[in-house]
Amino acid sequence: MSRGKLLALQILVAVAVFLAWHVVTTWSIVADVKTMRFFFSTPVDVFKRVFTMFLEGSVYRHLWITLVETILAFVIGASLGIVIGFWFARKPIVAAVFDPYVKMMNALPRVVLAPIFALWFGLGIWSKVWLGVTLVFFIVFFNVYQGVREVPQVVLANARMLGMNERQLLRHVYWPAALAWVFSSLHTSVGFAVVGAVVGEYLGSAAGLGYLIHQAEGVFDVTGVFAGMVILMGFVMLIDGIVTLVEKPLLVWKPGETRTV
Amino acid sequence: MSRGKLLALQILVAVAVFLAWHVVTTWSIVADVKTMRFFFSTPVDVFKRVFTMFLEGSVYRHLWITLVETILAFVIGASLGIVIGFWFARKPIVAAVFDPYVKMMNALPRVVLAPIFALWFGLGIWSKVWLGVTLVFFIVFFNVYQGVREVPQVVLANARMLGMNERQLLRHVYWPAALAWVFSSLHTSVGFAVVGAVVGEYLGSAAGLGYLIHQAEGVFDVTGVFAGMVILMGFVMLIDGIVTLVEKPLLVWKPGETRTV
Amino acid sequence: QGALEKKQVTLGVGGKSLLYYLPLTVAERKGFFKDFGLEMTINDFAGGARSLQALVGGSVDMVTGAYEHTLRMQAKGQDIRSTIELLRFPTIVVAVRKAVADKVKSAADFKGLKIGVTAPGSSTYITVVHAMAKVGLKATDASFIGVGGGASAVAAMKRGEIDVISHLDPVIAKLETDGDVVTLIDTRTEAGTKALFGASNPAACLYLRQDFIEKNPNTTQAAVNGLYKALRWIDKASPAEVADAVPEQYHLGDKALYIKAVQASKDAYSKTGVMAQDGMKSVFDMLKALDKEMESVSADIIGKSFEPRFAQKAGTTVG
Amino acid sequence: MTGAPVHKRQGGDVTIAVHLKGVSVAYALAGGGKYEAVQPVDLSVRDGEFVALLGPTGCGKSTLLNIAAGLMPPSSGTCEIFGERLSGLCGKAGYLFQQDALMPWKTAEDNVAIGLEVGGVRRAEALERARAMLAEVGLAAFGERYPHQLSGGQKKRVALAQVLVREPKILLMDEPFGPLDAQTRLIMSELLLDLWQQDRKAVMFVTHDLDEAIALSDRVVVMSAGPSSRFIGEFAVDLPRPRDIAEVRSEPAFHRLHSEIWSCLRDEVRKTYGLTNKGAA
Amino acid sequence: MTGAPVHKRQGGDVTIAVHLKGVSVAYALAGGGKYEAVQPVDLSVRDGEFVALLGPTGCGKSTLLNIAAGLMPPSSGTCEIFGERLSGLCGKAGYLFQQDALMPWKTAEDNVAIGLEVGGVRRAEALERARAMLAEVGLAAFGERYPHQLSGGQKKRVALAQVLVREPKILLMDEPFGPLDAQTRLIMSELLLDLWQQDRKAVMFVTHDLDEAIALSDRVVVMSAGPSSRFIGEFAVDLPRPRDIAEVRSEPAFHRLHSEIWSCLRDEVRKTYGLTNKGAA
Ligand SMILES: Nc1ncnc2c1ncn2[C@@H]1O[C@H](COP(=O)(O)OP(=O)(O)OP(=O)(O)O)[C@@H](O)[C@H]1O
Ligand SMILES: Nc1ncnc2c1ncn2[C@@H]1O[C@H](COP(=O)(O)OP(=O)(O)OP(=O)(O)O)[C@@H](O)[C@H]1O
Ligand SMILES: [Mg+2]
Ligand SMILES: [Mg+2]
Repeated sequence: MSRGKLLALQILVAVAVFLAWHVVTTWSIVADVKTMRFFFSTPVDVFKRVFTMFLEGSVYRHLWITLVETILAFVIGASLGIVIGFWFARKPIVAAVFDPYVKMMNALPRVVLAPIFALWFGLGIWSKVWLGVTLVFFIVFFNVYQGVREVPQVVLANARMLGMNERQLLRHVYWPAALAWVFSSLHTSVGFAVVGAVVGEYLGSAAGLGYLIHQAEGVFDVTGVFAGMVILMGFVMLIDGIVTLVEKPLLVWKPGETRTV
Repeated sequence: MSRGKLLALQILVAVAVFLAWHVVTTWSIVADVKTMRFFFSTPVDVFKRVFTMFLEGSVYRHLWITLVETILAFVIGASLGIVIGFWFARKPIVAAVFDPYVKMMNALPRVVLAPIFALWFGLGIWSKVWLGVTLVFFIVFFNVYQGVREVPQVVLANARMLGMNERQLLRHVYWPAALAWVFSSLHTSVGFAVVGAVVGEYLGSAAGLGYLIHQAEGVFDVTGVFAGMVILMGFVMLIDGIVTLVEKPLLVWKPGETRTV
Repeated sequence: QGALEKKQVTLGVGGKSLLYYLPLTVAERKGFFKDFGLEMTINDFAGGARSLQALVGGSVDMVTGAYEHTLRMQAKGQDIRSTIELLRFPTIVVAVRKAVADKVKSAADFKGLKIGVTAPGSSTYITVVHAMAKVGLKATDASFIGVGGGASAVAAMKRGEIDVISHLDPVIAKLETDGDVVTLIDTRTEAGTKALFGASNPAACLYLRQDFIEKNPNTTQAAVNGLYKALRWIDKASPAEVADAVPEQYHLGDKALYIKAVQASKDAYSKTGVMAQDGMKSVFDMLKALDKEMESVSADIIGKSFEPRFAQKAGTTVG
Repeated sequence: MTGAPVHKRQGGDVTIAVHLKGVSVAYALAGGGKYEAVQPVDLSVRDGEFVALLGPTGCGKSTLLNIAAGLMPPSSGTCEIFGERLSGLCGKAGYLFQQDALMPWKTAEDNVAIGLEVGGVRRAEALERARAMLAEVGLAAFGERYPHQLSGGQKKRVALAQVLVREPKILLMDEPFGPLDAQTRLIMSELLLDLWQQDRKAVMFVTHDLDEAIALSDRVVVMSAGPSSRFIGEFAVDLPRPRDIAEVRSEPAFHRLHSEIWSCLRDEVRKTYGLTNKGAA
Repeated sequence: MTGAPVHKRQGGDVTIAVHLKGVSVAYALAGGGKYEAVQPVDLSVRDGEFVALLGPTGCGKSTLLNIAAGLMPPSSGTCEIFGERLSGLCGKAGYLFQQDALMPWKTAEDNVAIGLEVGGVRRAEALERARAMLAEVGLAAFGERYPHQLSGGQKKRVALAQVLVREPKILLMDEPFGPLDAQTRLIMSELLLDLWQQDRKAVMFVTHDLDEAIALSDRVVVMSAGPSSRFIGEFAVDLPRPRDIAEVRSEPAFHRLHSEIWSCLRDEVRKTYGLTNKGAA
C-alpha cells in the first residue's frame, strides 16, 4: 500500500474517533451530555486547549522535564534489561536462583513504591526516572532472556566452533539473534517509560506533564486532563519513531517476504 | 544443579535480603533507625503481621477478590493480546493503520484513566480487571505480533503448500511458532496483572489487597503495607508457577541442549 | 527578623487545588512567600499521606497538611510539629444520595449502607465513623468504599454505587450543583463542626520536622508569615476577589459556583493561625477512640504537636 | 509409455499440467538493485510426465519450482496449471523443499498426518496413513520424534512422506534424495516410481545426480549457469517402463544419454565458474 | 604417500590427531527413554590423514563428528585430540555442519571473515582473505548477500569457505558437497585436496558419494545401520597422490575398492531398512 493511502486511512480512523467522541459529548445518546462532558470533555475543547498550551508556551517546561525523565527511564531501563537479561541467559545458575525474585519484584505495585523512591532519589527527576525504569526493565529483561535462549542451536554451535569466546558470542550471535525480541520489547516499553514518568509526576512533583494532569484532575478540569494526554501521545509517537528508525537498519538481514521485480 | 542445592541458594538469597533489611532497620547505619522503620518497618514485624493476618483469617476475603481480579485481567488481557496480535500480524494493512494508535494507547497513564474506568465499570471488580487488562494486553500483544512475524519463511511456505487455510495456519504454524514469545510475555504480564488489580483497588474499592495496602498507608502503617506486598509476591509466584506448568508440555519440541546419557 | 538560614525551600501538599489548601495558593499567587524572602517550590502529591512521607524522608522541608498527621507522627516518635493553623474546621461534608435521602436522615440510619470515603483510614473516613460512633454505631455496621479523590468519587455517586459520601470540595460542590446529593453533616461551618465534634477541629496546617525548625527558625518564621498574610488577606477579601486570585482552572468551569463554594467555607479559614486548645484535644480524642494504634498514646503529645510561637509572632509583626 | 516428444508442444489430447510461459525471475536486492536469476524460459510438463531439472548450483532450479508452486510471482511471463493461469498458491502441487521445512513443533508422524488432516481426513485415519507412509520411507520407528531429534537424511524422508501421503496431482521435488546414501536413494527412487506409476502425476524433479535423473525421468532439462540462466538442452529419455532402477544403468541407451548430458553440463559449469568470479573481481 | 595401515594403530612416530576410544553415544529421549545411536567404537585419525566416513542414513556419522568436535560428550569412552583428552570444545577443529549454520544476520563475506576476526586478524585483512576464499568457492560476486538470498548450494559453499579460511588443524566435514552439482563437486574436491596437500590436516569426511570418498581419502570407514551402529569395514585407499580426481576413477584399483565397499554397504542398508520397520510395527 502506498504511503499516501496509508496516511489517509490512518487519518480516517482518527477522524472517526473524534466524530464519535464529538457526537457522544454533544447529544445525549449514551448518557446525559453534562455527565459525558464531565468525564470526557469535548474534542474541540481539548484541541483548543492543546493549542493554547503551546501558544502560551507554558507547556514547554513541563514537556521538557517529562521528556528527560522518559528518555532516561527508557535508556536506563532498557540497558539494564538487556545487560541483566543477557547475564541471566548465559548463567543458568544465576537465572535459576534469582528467577523467583525477579518475578516477585515485577509484581510490586509501583504506586506503593513511590514514597520509597522519593526517599531514595528525592523529588527531582530521578525518582520518576527510576519509577519508569522499574517498568521498562522487566519488559526488556524478559524478552532479552527469552531471545537469547531462542538462538538456533546449530548456528550457536557453528559460532563456537569458529573459536568465539563468550564475549564474542554475545556480540556476534546472541545479540543479533535477540535483536528482534529486544526491539519488540522496546516498542512496548517506550509507552511504559512515559507511563512511569507521568505516574511519578502524578504522585508527587512540581513540574512535568503528569503534574499538569494531576492539577487539572484535582479541579475536574477534564479538558486539561485530556489535553495532557493528547500531548503525551504525540510524545510517544515521537520516541517510538526514533526506535523504529534505529531498528530498520539493524534488522535488514531478516528474511521476510522474498520479492521479485 | 540439583533441586535441593538450587533451593538452598534461593533461600540463601532471601535470608541475605532479610538480614540486610533487619540490619538497616535495627541499627542506624544508612540512616536514622526511626526514619528507616517509618519507611520499611522491620522484617520481623512484617512477618508477624502476615502471620496474624492469615491466622485471624481477615485476609482471605481480600485475597480472593484480588485473585479473581488478577486472573480475569490476565486471562482477558492475554486473550485479547493474542487474538489482536494475530489479527494484526496476519493483516498488514490493519496493522499499519492502527499501529500508531496502539502505541499511543499504550502510553496512557492508567492511573489517570481510573475515573473513566470507574464510570464505565463501577467500583466492583470489573474496573480493576480492565485496568489490569490495559497493562497485560499491550505486553502480550506486542510479543505475539512479533512472534508471528518470526515464523521461518520456509516452514510457513511448506505449511501453505500442504493446503492449510488461514485458520489452519494459525493453529498449526503461527500459534506454535509464536508460543515461546507468548509465554515470555505471559511471565512479564502476570506481574502486571497483579499490579493492575492492586492499583485499581488502591484507587477506589471496598476490598482486595490493594485496599488493605491503601488503608495501611493512609494511617502510616508501613508494617501493614509491607505485609500486603509480601502476600502479593507469594501470590504472583503462585500464578507464575501455573503459567510455567502450562508452558512446559507445550514447548517440549524446543531443541534446547542435546543430551546424551 | 533575622537572616534566612535557607532561602530555597520545598513544600509538599497533597492536592494543591483543593479549597482546603486555599491559603497556600493565595500565598503563592500573591507572592507572600517572596515578600519574606523565600523561594518556594511547591510539590504536589497524590494525597496528604504522600506529602508527609516526603517530609519524613527529607525530600521536602515543610508540608501543608492535616493537623491529625502531626499527632500520628508524634505517637510514632517522629517529631513533627505544626506551626500555623490554616483551617479551623475539617470542611468535610457527609451527604446522602438523593434517591435514598428520604430514608436516611442522620448518621443513625447508616446501618448497612455503602459509604464512600476518599480512602479507608483517611480523615473523611474517621469523620463518618465518629459521627456513627456518636449514635452508637460501629464502623463495621456499614461498608466503606475508597472512591479516591476526584472524578471517580463523582462517578461512584452518579452510578449509585454508594449511598453516602464523605468528601471535600470540589467533589461535594460538584455533586451539590448537579443535585445528586443531600447534605447531612457539614463541617465547613462553625455550627456544623461544633455539632459534630463539640469544638473547633483544626484541619489544615503547616507542619515541619522539629530539627528543621531548630536549625532554620527564621526560614520557618518566613513561611509562617507568608501563610499568615494569606489568611489575613482571605479574611478581608470578598469571595469574588478570592476567585480572581486563584488560577482559572480552579473554578471548575463555573466561576459563580466557585464563589459560592468559597463563600460556604470562608469562615473555616483560621483567623489567628493559632490552634484552639480544645480543638486539638478533640482531634486527639477522636483518633484515640477510632485508631487502635493510638489507644495507648498519652495526651502529652498534644503539647508537642503544635508550636504556637511562630503564628503568634506573625500575628504581631505581619500586618 | 516411452519418453515424451521434445521441443514440440502437444495437441489437444494431452493435458499440460505445468506450463511456464516466458517466465523470467529477477530478485530484488537490498539497496534497490536486482539480480536476474532466470531469463525468459518456456517449459511444459504434461500430466503424468516425469521431468528432471538439472543445472549448476545457483542456476535457478529452486526458483522455477517456487514459481510453479505459486510461492512467488514471476517477473515476466505466466505459469499455467492444467490450463488455468496461476495466481497465488498452486493447490494441486506437493512441494518437497530443498531446505528443512518440517514444523519443528510437530512429531514426525504429526508432520506427515497434518497434510491429510487439513484436507478433511479424520485424525485417526490420517495418523494411520501417515504411519504407513513413514514405514515406506523406513522411519516406522521414528514417528514420535521431533525433527530436531532426527538425522539429516531422516528429516528429508519425513518431508518426502509428508508430500507423498497427500497424493498431489503435481509433484515438485527439490533434491529429495540429497542427504541420503546411495542405497537408501535407490529404495526411495523405487518407492517414488511405484507411486508415480500407480497414478501418473506430473513431476518436476531437481537433482544433481545425473544417473538418478536419467533413471527416473521421461525428459531431462538442463539449465545454464546463472545469472540469467536459460535452458541449454532437453533430452528425451527413451528407456522402457516400468524400469528397474538398479538395472537400467547398464543399458546402452542410458550410457549414451549420460555422456551427452554430462558434456553439456560440464562445459557450462567450467565456463561459468570462471565467469562468476571474474564478474565480481 | 599411499594409504594408511588399517586395523593396526601406529607407533610413536606418527601423531594421532583424533582418537575416539570406545566411544558410544546414547541420546536421551523425552519421557526418560534413550536411543543408542552408536555402540562403542574406536577410531583414530592420524595427523595429515584423510578419512572418509560412510554409512546408511541415520547411522551416527554426524553424531561421531559432534563428539570429535566436543559439542557433546560421549556416553562412554573418551575422545583425545593430539593425545590430550577432550573436554569441552575442540579448538583445533573446523566443522562444516550438515545443516545450514551460517549466521543469518551476517553477509556471506562477514560470515567467512568472522572466523578470522575472532582469532585476532584485523578486520580489513580478514575481509580480504574472506573474499579471496569466497572467490575460490566460486562466490566472488555474492559476498554481500545475506544467507537467505543464496541458493542451497551457495550457502553450503559459503560454509565451506568459512571453515577453510581458518586453516584448522583438523577438518570435520559433514556432507560438504551434498547440494552441489557433479561438476562443482569436482572443483570443490580439487580445492579441498589442494589445501589439504599444502598443509596436511587431519580430515574426517562424511559423504554418501562412494566415488568421492575413494577419490579423496586415505581410508574409508563404513558404519552399520543404526540403532547401535558400529564399524563394519575399513578400507585403505592405495591410490597414488597427488590425485587428479576426475582421472582417478578410471584406475582399476579404484574399481576394485568401489565394488568391495559397495557390497559391504548394500547388504547393510537392505538388511536394516527391513529391520527398522519391523522393530516399530
Ligand atoms: N531472495 C533472494 N534474493 C536475491 N537473490 C536470490 C534470492 N534467492 C535466490 N537468489 C539467487 O538466485 C539464483 C538462483 O537461486 P536458486 O535457489 O533458484 O538456485 P538453485 O538452482 O536452486 O541452486 P542450488 O542447486 O544451489 O540449490 C542464485 O544465484 C541465488 O543467489
Ligand atoms: N537429539 C537427538 N535425540 C534423539 N535421537 C537422535 C538425536 N540426534 C540424532 N538422533 C538419532 O541418532 C541417530 C544418528 O544420527 P546422526 O545425525 O548421527 O545420523 P547420520 O549418520 O548423520 O545420518 P544422515 O546421513 O541422515 O545425516 C539417528 O537415528 C537419529 O535419529
Ligand atoms: Mg536450490
Ligand atoms: Mg548426518
